[in-house]
Amino acid sequence: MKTLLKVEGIHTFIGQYHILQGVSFEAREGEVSVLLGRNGAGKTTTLKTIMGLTPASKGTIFFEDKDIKKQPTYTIANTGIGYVPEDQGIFADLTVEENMKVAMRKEDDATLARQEYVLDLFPDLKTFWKKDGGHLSGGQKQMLAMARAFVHESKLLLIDEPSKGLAPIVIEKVMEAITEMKKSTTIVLVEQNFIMASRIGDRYTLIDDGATVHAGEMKDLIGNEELKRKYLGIG
Amino acid sequence: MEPIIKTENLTIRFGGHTAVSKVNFEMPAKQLKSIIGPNGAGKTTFFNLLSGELKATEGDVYFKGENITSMSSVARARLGLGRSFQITNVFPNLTVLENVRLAVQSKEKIRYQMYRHFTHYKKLLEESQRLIGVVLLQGKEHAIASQLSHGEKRKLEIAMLLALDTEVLLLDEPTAGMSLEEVPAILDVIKAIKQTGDKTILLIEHKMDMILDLSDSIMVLFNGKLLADGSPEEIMNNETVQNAYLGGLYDENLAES
Amino acid sequence: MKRKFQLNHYLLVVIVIALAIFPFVSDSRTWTILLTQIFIFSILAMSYDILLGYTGIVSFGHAMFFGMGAYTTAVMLKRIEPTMGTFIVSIGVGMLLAGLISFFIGLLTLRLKSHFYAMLTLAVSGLFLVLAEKWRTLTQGNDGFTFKAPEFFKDRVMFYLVVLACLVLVYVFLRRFVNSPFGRVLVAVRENEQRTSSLGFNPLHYKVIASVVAGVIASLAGSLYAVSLRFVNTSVLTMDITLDALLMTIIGGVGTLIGPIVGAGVIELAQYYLSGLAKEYPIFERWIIFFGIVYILAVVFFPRGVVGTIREQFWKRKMKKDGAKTVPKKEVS
Amino acid sequence: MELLINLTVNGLATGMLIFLLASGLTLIFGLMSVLNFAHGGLFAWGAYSAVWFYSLTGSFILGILGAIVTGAVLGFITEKLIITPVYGNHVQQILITLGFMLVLAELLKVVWGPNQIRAIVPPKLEGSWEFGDVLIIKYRLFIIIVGFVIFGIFQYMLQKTKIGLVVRAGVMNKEMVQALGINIKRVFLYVFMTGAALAALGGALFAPYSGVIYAEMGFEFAILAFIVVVIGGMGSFSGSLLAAILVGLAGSYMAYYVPALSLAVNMMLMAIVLIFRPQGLFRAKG
Amino acid sequence: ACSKSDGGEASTKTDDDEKATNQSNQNEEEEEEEELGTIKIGVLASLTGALESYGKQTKQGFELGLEYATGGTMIVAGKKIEVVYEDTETKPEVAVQKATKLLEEDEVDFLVGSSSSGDTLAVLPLAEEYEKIMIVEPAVADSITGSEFNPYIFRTGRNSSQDAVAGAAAIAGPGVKIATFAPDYSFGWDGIAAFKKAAEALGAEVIIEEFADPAATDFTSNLQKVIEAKPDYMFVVWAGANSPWNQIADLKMQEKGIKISTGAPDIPALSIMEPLVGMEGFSVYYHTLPNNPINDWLVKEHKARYNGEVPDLFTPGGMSAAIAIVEALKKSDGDANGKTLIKVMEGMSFETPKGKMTFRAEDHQALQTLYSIKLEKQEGIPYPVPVLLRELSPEETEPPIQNK
Ligand SMILES: Nc1ncnc2c1ncn2[C@@H]1O[C@H](COP(=O)(O)OP(=O)(O)OP(=O)(O)O)[C@@H](O)[C@H]1O
Ligand SMILES: Nc1ncnc2c1ncn2[C@@H]1O[C@H](COP(=O)(O)OP(=O)(O)OP(=O)(O)O)[C@@H](O)[C@H]1O
Ligand SMILES: [Mg+2]
Ligand SMILES: [Mg+2]
Repeated sequence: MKTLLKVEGIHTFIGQYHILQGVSFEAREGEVSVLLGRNGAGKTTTLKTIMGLTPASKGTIFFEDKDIKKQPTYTIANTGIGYVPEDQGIFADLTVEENMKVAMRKEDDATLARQEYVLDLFPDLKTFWKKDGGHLSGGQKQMLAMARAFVHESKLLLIDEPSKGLAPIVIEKVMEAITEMKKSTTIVLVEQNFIMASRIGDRYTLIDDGATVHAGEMKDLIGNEELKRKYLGIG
Repeated sequence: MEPIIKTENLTIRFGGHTAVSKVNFEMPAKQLKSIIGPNGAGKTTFFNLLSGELKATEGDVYFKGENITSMSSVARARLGLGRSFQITNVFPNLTVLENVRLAVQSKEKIRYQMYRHFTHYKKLLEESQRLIGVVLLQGKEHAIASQLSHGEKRKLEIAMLLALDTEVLLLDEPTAGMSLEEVPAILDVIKAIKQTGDKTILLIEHKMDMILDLSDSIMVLFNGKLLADGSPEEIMNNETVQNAYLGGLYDENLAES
Repeated sequence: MKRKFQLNHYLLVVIVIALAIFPFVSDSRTWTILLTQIFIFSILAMSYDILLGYTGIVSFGHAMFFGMGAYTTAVMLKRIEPTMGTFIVSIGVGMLLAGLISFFIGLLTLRLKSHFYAMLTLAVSGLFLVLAEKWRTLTQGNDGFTFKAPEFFKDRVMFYLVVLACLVLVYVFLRRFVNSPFGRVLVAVRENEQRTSSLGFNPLHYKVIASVVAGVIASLAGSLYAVSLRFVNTSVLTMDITLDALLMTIIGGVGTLIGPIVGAGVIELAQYYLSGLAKEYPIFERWIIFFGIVYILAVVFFPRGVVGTIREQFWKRKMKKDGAKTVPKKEVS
Repeated sequence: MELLINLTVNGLATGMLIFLLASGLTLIFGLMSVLNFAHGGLFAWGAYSAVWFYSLTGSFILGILGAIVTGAVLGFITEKLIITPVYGNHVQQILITLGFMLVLAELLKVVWGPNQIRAIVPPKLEGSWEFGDVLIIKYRLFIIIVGFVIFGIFQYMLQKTKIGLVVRAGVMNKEMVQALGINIKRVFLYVFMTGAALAALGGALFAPYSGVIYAEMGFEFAILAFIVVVIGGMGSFSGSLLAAILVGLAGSYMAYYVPALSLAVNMMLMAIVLIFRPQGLFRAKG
Repeated sequence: ACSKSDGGEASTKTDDDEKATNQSNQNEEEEEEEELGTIKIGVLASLTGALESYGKQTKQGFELGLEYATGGTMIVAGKKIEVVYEDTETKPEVAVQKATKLLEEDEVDFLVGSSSSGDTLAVLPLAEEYEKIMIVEPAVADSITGSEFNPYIFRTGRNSSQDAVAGAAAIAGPGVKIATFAPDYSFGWDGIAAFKKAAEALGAEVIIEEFADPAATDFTSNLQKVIEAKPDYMFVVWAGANSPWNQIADLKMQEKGIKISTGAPDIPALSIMEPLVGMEGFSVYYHTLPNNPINDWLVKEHKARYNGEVPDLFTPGGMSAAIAIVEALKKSDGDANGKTLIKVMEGMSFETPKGKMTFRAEDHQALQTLYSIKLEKQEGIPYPVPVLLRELSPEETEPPIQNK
């Protein structure tokens, strides 16, 4: 299968801190790649670096054979990469509707139809359509953040801990949605919920102390008790 | 025994939307009760009503028999209701140590002391250091809070609550976003507190394994209403809970743990 | 960390001593006056920093407390008699007045959020300005009036020393204040008010007390200012004074106490030298342009204020030297 | 009755004028949350360039257009040089824009000299109509009309496009907006330029109204503009309009009925509004 | 920059050359000094900010005045005159700072200034403290020679009351009904109070007094009230750039039979009084009003020096201050001692571009000629020109003594 995103040996500084010190992984078309690792390992920073929010100082990031390392964030987004940040990034003073509106690049029928589809996924949002984003419950915010990213058909979606704060039944729905979307969209997922990660992930990358320490197919990891114990504390 | 917290007809409306609706609930002292319910059920809002962050539209809150409905959050915190926040809520430009130290200072009731140098309070520092260790944040004392990773912030949040050392702890999804390997450590912390036997804990969580592991009882909120309050078994067997909250995932979830 | 503070301490003591003997070695009265001026504005700016830097309150009405001090002292020295006694009492009365008024204004208005509070203080101080303008029997409006300073201050060196002493006292007091447990809570209020209250601290109390302290000290600065000029008019109540305090604080570095002092020095000296240059070189005729550029450059080169930025650099260098771990390792038990 | 009409019309005109002065700030301060103390400078530059272009070309319209262009160009320079490094930091904004304000005001003197300059009303708008005791000053009517037109245009733009939303979202979370594919820097630049152009337009229309322009005029009216934006409710054009008219009418009535307090009227109005409606009259939506 | 000029002195023959000659000039001067002794004068003026043009007028006038009074030698009674100019920035604290610098560092014998009343009042006590004569020019506040007076203060500028008396003299008469309009602060109140007294003394009746916020954008409400009162005249006291003239015209007050009267300002401000052409009022100075050789000299020299510009409102004031100093020194025979000079200057008369001035012994206010004028449009002049109706003699405009 074709490689859609190829991250190689990236180093990222935030201020004077050397946060990423050699993260490499690739995401293949139509697959779900999961980034795993402890708190503070650098998973979020990896996603941010891909989005151009914390630009890498070294290494390469190829998306569809184009080097996007030096591109500004909005260009990266416009080449077809969607992003669900870990802190949800909800515009607190804008209503749910307005939050969606900001995210929509155009308001043609196709987009509106897709919005309907997304809202069916998270019916709560429809109920609170005119409510301020800041007044949503934690889980509702998480839903809104995903809905915003899903409203366009992206080539690649970067999703940072989608299951956090969601009720079990909603997690299930999200998993279904991701599985559904996989057909057309490649997904990079950061997830602490191993059950979820193992169920929908195709391959994994283990990050520790800002560097890739292991990568492979998810089914291998599920069986590899040693790795799980060493880096994930489970098994 | 007199319940330590009691609510009567507790209700709050935001515009036309009733987020918490006529909740009558009793919290027995020195127990751990979990609150579950779908997203937007009103769990956090209920906490906000207990801790005084929000004012009830109707109904009353009692703490040890005293009506505290009209008390400010400050007064309630001083009375012994401490809470952690679902959305991380720390002092962003202060260091981890300073964040915790402020909480310890409040516990020690050093509130209006204006002349002594703060570093004179060695005790405070030591206590803060200890708590930072408890939540596995050692080595990060001098990191600025806003520069922590998400999971680290969650831990800081817990450390601050622990520092307050209040009689009642209201924990709002303490482990959301915390890494797998560290959840057990935090669970242990909660368990340890529970075992000392002098604290009352209210816990909001969506992680069922954790809830079942810890809770003496579980209450379920649904659309702002109290749907059920009972032992873990009762709740897990409740059909509404299963259909509308747990879905299918929970079986495997249980099987895994 | 301790060592650094101590070093700072020695340095400060040396500077203060140098300043104290300055008028006896140099007989430049211009400098004495300029420095007196700088000291007075340092006091004002420090008081402003308690609000802006430590408590995170932007006030556009600080001039009202400055003006209160200035008028109280001026009126009392003129109406009663120009003696040291009156002077000292007038300072006390001014501070009391400023304290009371800042207390009430604070209580009424500090619940408001940022700009709204700022604009409300602007309104209230605007009303005080109108009051001073209209209450001519007392203030003589914008023409103002002159008065005699106490005999003791005839020699400006004495006044210089008294102002310097006030500066040192205020500095020491405020340093204690901001480093006290109370002061740490102020910072917490600045950072996250709601969280402060859920820790059991009442933010309103802290904000009101901070604004009372700031008001009282601004009033002291005002009293000294009036005596330094032996004249007062409504200019002491104008927005310009507030802006001066604000600018000095920001240039020097908010959230530091040395900052406002440095800021006062930078602004007064820049003004002094630039306007001096205007006499010598025609291109400096429009020296105000260069003065404006000083502000702009200050932001560019000292984004956190002179003192704030230097401190930051110092820490960075220190971190590098100590070879601080880039990504701190976590030990997992 | 005639008296009341006169007072009201004049108050309304003054209010509209204040609205025009404040409209640019509604964008820059209200919407973009930039504490732009150099706003008065932009406003004075607008006034000067309008008078200059008018005297050069003999066309009032060209004068106004010249001012708008000057404002936009100055806005471009200001945003790039002065504002870009300090977005999101109010403290730095105060310092740098105050510095820039001094530069702008002083540069006016370099270009046009330190003396006040006369600004004339174009002949077509000169004079007044009298209906009995009711006196309508033509230029004031013109101001009222322009005010409503500007209000209409911007209200429409903010309602019908998502620019307003994007800007507000950008202020709350710049990174997220970019991650949604929006070049927020450019949006900010354009909105700032528009705000500056509006400020210049305000200045240009103000000049003939008062008949005189001078380098310090910016300082005086910038504060008034801030007051209007705050009591109107940050970022709301309807709010600014209402607040400006309120200020205008209050000034007009007070000066007639309670002259002793007319000096304090703006401050009292602001204090009253903020005490009873701390968030301002309107809350910005769209 | 230092090193550059070191090297440049010999090689380049431009600026540096000039500097070098300047320097040698200075050396000569210093030598002369030793022989002659010097008189130093410090001039305080607003050289930046809103009052900049006033400050510059004073400065230019003062320079010309010294030249005229010393016949270009800059020497009086055997002493060389040196002048230091300082910018007060229209801030009292800067004024005090600069004044102290002048007194302490430059050791000036006289202070002159300043453009704003606030600055001047702040400096007054210093004159007394250092026992140096201060010539106040052109600050107008009555209190300078009134409640805040001290014996070292002499004022060549006219004060508010003189303006008011002149204003009254221009329009008041038995049975005339007058409305007044002024800014709502000391300057306006003082002016109107003095005017009222003078006007009533002349038999007129002040029927309404309106005060307006000087920073307001709209004065129509106040003017409306005046219109309703139906006076014969509206006497306006005004200062500052934001002016009511346009609105007075807009409200057609003159067409309604209300004649406007006010003091004519400086030329830049005159240009915005276009709507008031035809109004009768008074003037402190306009270059065509006085008729005497000093003024002729002033106009000629000023034009020659400042590319054709004529002297403006406060230029003769600056000149008068210079002449007063030179005259006083002549009389004291070069003695610059404050106490001596007080005696010499009290009651002293001297010729100025505005004719003879006399320092009144009681309050040291210079009594002077003011002018009753009418604004006329004149061919080729881009602003309304004050045309002389009649001179108001120093006696006629004598203000009350207020320092008792
Ligand atoms: N702005 C910043 N300044 C300094 N250090 C930072 C900053 N942001 C993150 N870090 C540090 O970088 C490291 C990696 O952070 P990151 O957020 O990528 O971790 P993560 O793997 O996403 O963790 P989590 O599971 O807790 O979300 C952490 O140690 C964090 O403290
Ligand atoms: N300040 C507010 N204004 C308006 N509506 C609010 C406000 N706070 C909460 N709500 C609404 O009240 C409902 C309950 O919210 P709450 O945060 O209590 O949910 P929750 O049970 O904690 O959900 P989650 O599990 O997602 O955190 C939600 O529908 C939310 O949108
Ligand atoms: Mg993360
Ligand atoms: Mg919640």
